[in-house]
Amino acid sequence: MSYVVALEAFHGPLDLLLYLIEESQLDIYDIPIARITDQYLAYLADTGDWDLDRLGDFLVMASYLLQLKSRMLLPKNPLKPQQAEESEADPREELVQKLLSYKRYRQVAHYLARREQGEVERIFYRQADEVRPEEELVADVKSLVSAYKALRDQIKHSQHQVEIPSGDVNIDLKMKQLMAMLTQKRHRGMAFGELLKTAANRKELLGYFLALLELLRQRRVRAVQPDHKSDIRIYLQAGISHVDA
Amino acid sequence: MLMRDEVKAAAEAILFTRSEAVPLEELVEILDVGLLDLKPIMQELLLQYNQEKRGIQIVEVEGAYLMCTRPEFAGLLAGLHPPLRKRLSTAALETLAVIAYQQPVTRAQIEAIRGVKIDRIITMLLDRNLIEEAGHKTAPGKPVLYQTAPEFLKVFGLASLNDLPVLEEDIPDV
Amino acid sequence: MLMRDEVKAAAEAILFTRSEAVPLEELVEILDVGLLDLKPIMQELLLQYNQEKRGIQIVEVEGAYLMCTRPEFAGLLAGLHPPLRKRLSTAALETLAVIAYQQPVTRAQIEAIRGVKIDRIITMLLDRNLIEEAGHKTAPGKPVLYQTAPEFLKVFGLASLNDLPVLEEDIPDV
Repeated sequence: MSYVVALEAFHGPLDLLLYLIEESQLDIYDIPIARITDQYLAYLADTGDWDLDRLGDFLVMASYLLQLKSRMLLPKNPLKPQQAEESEADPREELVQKLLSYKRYRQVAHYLARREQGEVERIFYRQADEVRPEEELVADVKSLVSAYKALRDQIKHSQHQVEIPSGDVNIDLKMKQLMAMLTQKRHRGMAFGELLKTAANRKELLGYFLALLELLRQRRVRAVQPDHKSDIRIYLQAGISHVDA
Repeated sequence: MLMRDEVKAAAEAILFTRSEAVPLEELVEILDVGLLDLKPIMQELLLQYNQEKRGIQIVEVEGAYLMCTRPEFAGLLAGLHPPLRKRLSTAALETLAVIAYQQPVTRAQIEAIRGVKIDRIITMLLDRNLIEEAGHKTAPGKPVLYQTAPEFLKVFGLASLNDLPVLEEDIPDV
Repeated sequence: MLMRDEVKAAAEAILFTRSEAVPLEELVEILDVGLLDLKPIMQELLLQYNQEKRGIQIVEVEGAYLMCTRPEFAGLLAGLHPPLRKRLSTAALETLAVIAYQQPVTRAQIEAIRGVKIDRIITMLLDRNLIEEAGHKTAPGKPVLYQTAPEFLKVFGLASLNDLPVLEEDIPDV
């Protein structure tokens, strides 16, 4: 490699992999996995301070490559002839398909960019902003008053809570409490916001949150958000109640 | 360099995409033609649009050109765009509630009650004429005070602020 | 009841004000004429627009009519637009590309193809009205499905989704 391009320049692990393959003029259908994995890891190692969210995506691919590399190194098992057909399948096949598919969409993205900028023949719609219908605000006093009352109660609540309890919040206990609440609500479920209000302080809030995550992981409850603006609702997973929990 | 017919077609395309009056000088620059060449071409385009009975027209206003619908279709078109009904977000509603009951109030006071920054919500409420500035508080930094505006009464269907329900207790001081 | 010429002019005015494709049925309703009467009138209007070398055209897309500029002026008009809006990032374009071709599609499906998390990009695309929700997938967790919104067509200058190149073939000149 004559020079190194910063990792920030890549839009994801597949973008980086394609770059490495194209840079070395490799055949996408016959990728030298060991070599590519080393190069890929070299790029990651070179990364300084970086957005953890984004780095995570690259790390997932790194572990996948390492796994692939080890599978390529393992000798085929001669004792199980009935599995011969299966073991003959190239472990790289899935990666190749992923790369080809991503490459296609990356091409579309370039094409869309060129359309956006008028480099490809395109039409223009009228910028008819002024005929866009006016927005009419709908509101009522009832919702205003209840918003105010909710705020007031919240503040009274927090003001009375001057004593900060020490010691750890018991997550198991919080899980039990959550299950009890949800069992009581049955199929109606519970709004996530409602749950947060139940907590008396930040520590308890955190306890509830961790308990909820654990319950979700154990699939004892499920969380549903109909669209990105509405509140998340928590439901008991069908067939599970507090009793058998 | 564009041909005469192409210049006319291009000018038509520009007037179409822009929903505002486009000055002749701007067309000269975009189309890269001389002012004296463009003027008669625009006259021709105007004639073409305005001699026949059509749905759209091009009008000349103070040296600028505007493509728009003919006034006789105003009634027909007005019915096509009923106003969108939009609900206020919970965050906006809470902020308005504090302003309505505690007015005049500073941004810092509202933020202390709601526990979040509200710069963007204040801007939005000002933009929608739901609140207005009501002078400055005599405190360090002289922060701006906010109060509800007449539009607030309209949207909530109130005859006056006195029509807001009386609450037994206010939000305690934070 | 409008005269034939008036119907044509009114249809022209409607297509002009609406910056999207307007279905024939909707025109029938707005103009209060029979479908069989309107169809030949629209054909006449289309001919009038499309036989001469003009700057704007009317295209018929799946039984709807769209008034838009002619493609040959793309370069000229593109220069007028950039200051008005922010260009989309490559990450946003890649996400849009997947949604455009796979719609309706869940976030997880897009993430599987692109190999990265895309929460923030989805929010941005929703905020800019480039995509919209299209119900829920009947799968565990009922994930939200996304599809392109009408604004997507406008930004990329497509009369309809059919104008996107076929994915199996080579994307022209990349």
